Amino acid sequence: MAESASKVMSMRDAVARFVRDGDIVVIEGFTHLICFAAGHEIIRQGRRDLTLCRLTPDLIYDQMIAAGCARKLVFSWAGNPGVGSLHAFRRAVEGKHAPPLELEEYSHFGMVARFSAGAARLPFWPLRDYMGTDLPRVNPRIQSVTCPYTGERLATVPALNPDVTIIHAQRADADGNTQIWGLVGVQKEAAFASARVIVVVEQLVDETVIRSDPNRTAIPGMIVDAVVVEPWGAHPSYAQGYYDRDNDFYLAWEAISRDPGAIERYLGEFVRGVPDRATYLAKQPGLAARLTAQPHLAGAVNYGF
Amino acid sequence: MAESASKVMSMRDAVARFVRDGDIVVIEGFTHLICFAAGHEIIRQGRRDLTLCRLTPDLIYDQMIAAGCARKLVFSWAGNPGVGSLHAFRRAVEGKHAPPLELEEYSHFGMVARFSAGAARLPFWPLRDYMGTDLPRVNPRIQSVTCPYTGERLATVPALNPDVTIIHAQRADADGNTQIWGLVGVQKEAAFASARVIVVVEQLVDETVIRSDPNRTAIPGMIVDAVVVEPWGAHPSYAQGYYDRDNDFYLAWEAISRDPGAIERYLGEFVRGVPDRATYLAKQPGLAARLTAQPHLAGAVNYGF
Amino acid sequence: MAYTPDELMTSVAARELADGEVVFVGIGLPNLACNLARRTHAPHLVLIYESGAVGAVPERLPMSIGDPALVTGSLMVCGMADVFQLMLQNGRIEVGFLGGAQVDQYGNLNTTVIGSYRHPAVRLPGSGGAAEIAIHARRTLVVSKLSARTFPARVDFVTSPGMRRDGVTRHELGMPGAGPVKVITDKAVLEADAATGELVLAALYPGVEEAEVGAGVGWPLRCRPRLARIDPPTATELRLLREVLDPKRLYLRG
Amino acid sequence: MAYTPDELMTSVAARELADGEVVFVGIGLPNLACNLARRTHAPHLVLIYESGAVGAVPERLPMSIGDPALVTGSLMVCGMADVFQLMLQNGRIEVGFLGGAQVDQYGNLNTTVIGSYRHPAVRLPGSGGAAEIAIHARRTLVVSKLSARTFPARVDFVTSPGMRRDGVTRHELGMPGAGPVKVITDKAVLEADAATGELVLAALYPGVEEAEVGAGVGWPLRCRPRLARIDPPTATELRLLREVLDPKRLYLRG
Repeated sequence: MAESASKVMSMRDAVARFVRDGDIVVIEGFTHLICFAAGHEIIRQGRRDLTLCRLTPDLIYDQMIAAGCARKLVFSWAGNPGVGSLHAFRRAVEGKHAPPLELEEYSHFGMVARFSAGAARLPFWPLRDYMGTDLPRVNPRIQSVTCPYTGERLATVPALNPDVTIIHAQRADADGNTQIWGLVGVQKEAAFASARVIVVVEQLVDETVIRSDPNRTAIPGMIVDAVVVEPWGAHPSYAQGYYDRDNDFYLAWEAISRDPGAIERYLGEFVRGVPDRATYLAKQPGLAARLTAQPHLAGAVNYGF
Repeated sequence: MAESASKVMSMRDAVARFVRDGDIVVIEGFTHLICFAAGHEIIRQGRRDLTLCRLTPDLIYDQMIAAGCARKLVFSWAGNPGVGSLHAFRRAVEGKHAPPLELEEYSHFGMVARFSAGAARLPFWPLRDYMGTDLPRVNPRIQSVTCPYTGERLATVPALNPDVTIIHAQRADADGNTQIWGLVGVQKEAAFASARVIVVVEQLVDETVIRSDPNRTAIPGMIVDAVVVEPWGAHPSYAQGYYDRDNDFYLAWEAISRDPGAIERYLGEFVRGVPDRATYLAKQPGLAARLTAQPHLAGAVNYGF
Repeated sequence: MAYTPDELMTSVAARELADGEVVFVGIGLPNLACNLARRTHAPHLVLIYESGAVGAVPERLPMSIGDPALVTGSLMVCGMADVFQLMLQNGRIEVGFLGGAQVDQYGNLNTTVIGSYRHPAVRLPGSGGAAEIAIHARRTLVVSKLSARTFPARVDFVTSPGMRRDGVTRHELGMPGAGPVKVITDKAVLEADAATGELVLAALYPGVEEAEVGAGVGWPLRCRPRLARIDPPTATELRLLREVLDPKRLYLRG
Repeated sequence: MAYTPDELMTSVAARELADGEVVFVGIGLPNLACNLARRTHAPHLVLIYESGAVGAVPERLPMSIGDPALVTGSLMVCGMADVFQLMLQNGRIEVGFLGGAQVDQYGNLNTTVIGSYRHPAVRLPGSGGAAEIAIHARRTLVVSKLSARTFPARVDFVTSPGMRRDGVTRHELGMPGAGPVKVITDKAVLEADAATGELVLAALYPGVEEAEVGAGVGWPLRCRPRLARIDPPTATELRLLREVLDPKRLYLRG
């Protein structure tokens, strides 16, 4: 709905308008396209009591937990991929932090199924899972239904319908018609499940670019509330075709996150101490030289008739 | 699995090897990419007692019903889009034909849900549908489940797992890695639901073409049994970027299908009376000039890192 | 300026659409109505076809909802599982257009069979997506020409549910959408009465009298206390329909 | 030729893969094993990552299962709903690799917590896709170094189910896949006994004695009547691992 132009706004405005204390918040993206820029702005604006949901909390939720934004975490794998632990998360769970972080835990399939149910506006999703595991014992929201045809019992998970979902993408037009390539994770489902959607893009493009390749559109503008243009907004995560993952920073986070003082210094210097993403990037002048993507172009296809 | 090269075969061989009397057969494609070439070969080889499933039976199933291939039809909309009726279908259902065609009828959403369940190897799929309609009264396979979280009753449909699914596509490699653009319908779900999969393509391409744009791949070679190269194999349906829909033939079918004798003459001349698709096309020399697609190229995207 | 019933029906349907709305489009007059609205008061209308084309801008009149012209230059193409689950069931479709071989007193529609299901006199195409459009679209608009055969008191088969079935309201049956709030005919506009769900006469086309409308339905037609009068098609509407949208009169037949 | 335990474990895992199989790949040694198999006896192995990359041919060693190098030049990228529903739950994955902080007598794996769930001594990452890989892959291979701490009689938390739980078999629990048929350690290969589901000693690495393996597990380890001997890595395997696949020894650490 609404006028196209009005959706394009700064990250500060988008977070101020669409992310509220106590919200169920999703910043999705499986390794790829994790919107650190949005997480940092949420920290800067001091949001509290958030229920943070993601398959993989990754460094961004570790930072948001350390910054005191989170009341609860809904997730399926909480680690630093290929490196080790998320130590702020671990401290919050292992009781070395107060108040404790509430956990609601699934497997990846369970989280994907929760988003799928939310996106389809079904109250639950059936899946063949969890038999023989301890997950239903610690998470009573994992239930079951009986198939009306075969009599089989199938596991169920309840729909996840976030208050706000933030999706990073390669490009969108001013109305929020959004195209993603490379790993697409569960972003489409998370966006459709959500009451409000913020799209953050590497490039704002003309509608004609979107219309030249409609099969690439993952999220239609009709479900998007805000479009934020934030190049390198996923760093240290990556954007296929734009910049590589900053594995050095993921490695460095191991030492930073082990030390609450070091996290505070990191947040002070790179998050709370900067007004916006442009300043964050200006403080790291080597990124472009180190991480800018090489060309590896897809061939064209014909949409004519 | 298996060696790449061995999957590429003629339509005659693919139908001979993978389509059997009594099979549950799916030739999917919503308006777009309906594989008439495969339907014609099934008629030529005289398959019998098939359970034909499609959302929209379209002209191809009307022809297969007229040719005596079908025992049962599973469907959701049986018409000639924008033109009128499928008259062979109507005669079979309105009792002017013996033995009668058995019907199993859903709505589009119900058929999509059946394929989704089949593709996910779930025995059923839940959907909010059918309240207040007469469809469950005439189709006892439409049942319901109670949500374990909310207590709501939701409709269910049973999984559809075809014996063989035939998918027409713009291009595939020799192992059956298949790319589709334009309308994609429910082809991916139908293929994954099926015990056997035949892919029919406009162009056989090198694996490098597929690998240049992996997000376009709808069906992976690992689920494909046969790859048939059959340019114009969807005519009078269409292939986006290759040729337009032959609306003239859809209009002409109205008169042909009203008259059982005219259908027999059509099948005699264009189906049973030709050995293969190449001969079918040679009999209609004006098609390329009338229907070849104009160029309307998608822009390239970068997959580099 | 002279005009045909089809031209007026299409213009009336177009006026029902608000700018920015997301519309599930059918082929024929609804498609013309949506494109007429886009070119007049509703340039930001989002057209969605059940085939998966979103934000279509067809450069020719599509003969089917799967026409290639709906894909070329559209904003998005998605699979049909997404159309039905993420868009329709999700509640994102604001307006759905429906027609029917039969429309009854409560807006129930039949596109399945005339006669009995097992031994039909006429076998019609069936639901397609109509059942779920009728259930989920936030409101539906029915477009159909008046005749006692087309508007019986009770349809032979309920393909797409209306406002009430066997005395039970659609809300009580668990349907999310508001249902067929308006039925746009060739002589008048009927509306579902908020209290009873019954279709009642709400507005007359120019030159049409109440009795003429009542003769076209198979139940005693009630009227709103104050009947509206529908304006004839404007010169702009007629010019767009005739010169731009359907110059070959593929759909504007009557 | 000298070799490290990691090099032998990786070679043994690679030999378990048949040409043309569809493998759900994890990061680390399993990824190395799959790529070693592709370059030796199994050129048509199809590598699938839970991130959605199918038929990946990474030109660098991926640090995570979402590495961009897994996408560039892959055969297909699909959403995670498709990975879990159309591939894993559909039964299309022939081999899954799993590891665990704890592996018990019946191949149950724990990657969730050491200690109690509510007040853990150590909080581990959790399941990720491991629970459903363990349930659905037609067979799974567990790769883990032996130690009594890692191989207790009973895990603190069952994240990924093995062959038997509280006396009930995985078949009785409704799991489609065959489960952890082999556990590849740094000293020997354990196999699930077909009758009891218990992990038993099946094959010894060069120079390793039975007692050494028994000391590395927390239950009385039974042996197959005839123990196989594992061949050391070949010169080709070592050359590929050292010069092509992990020249910086990111994963071949021990």
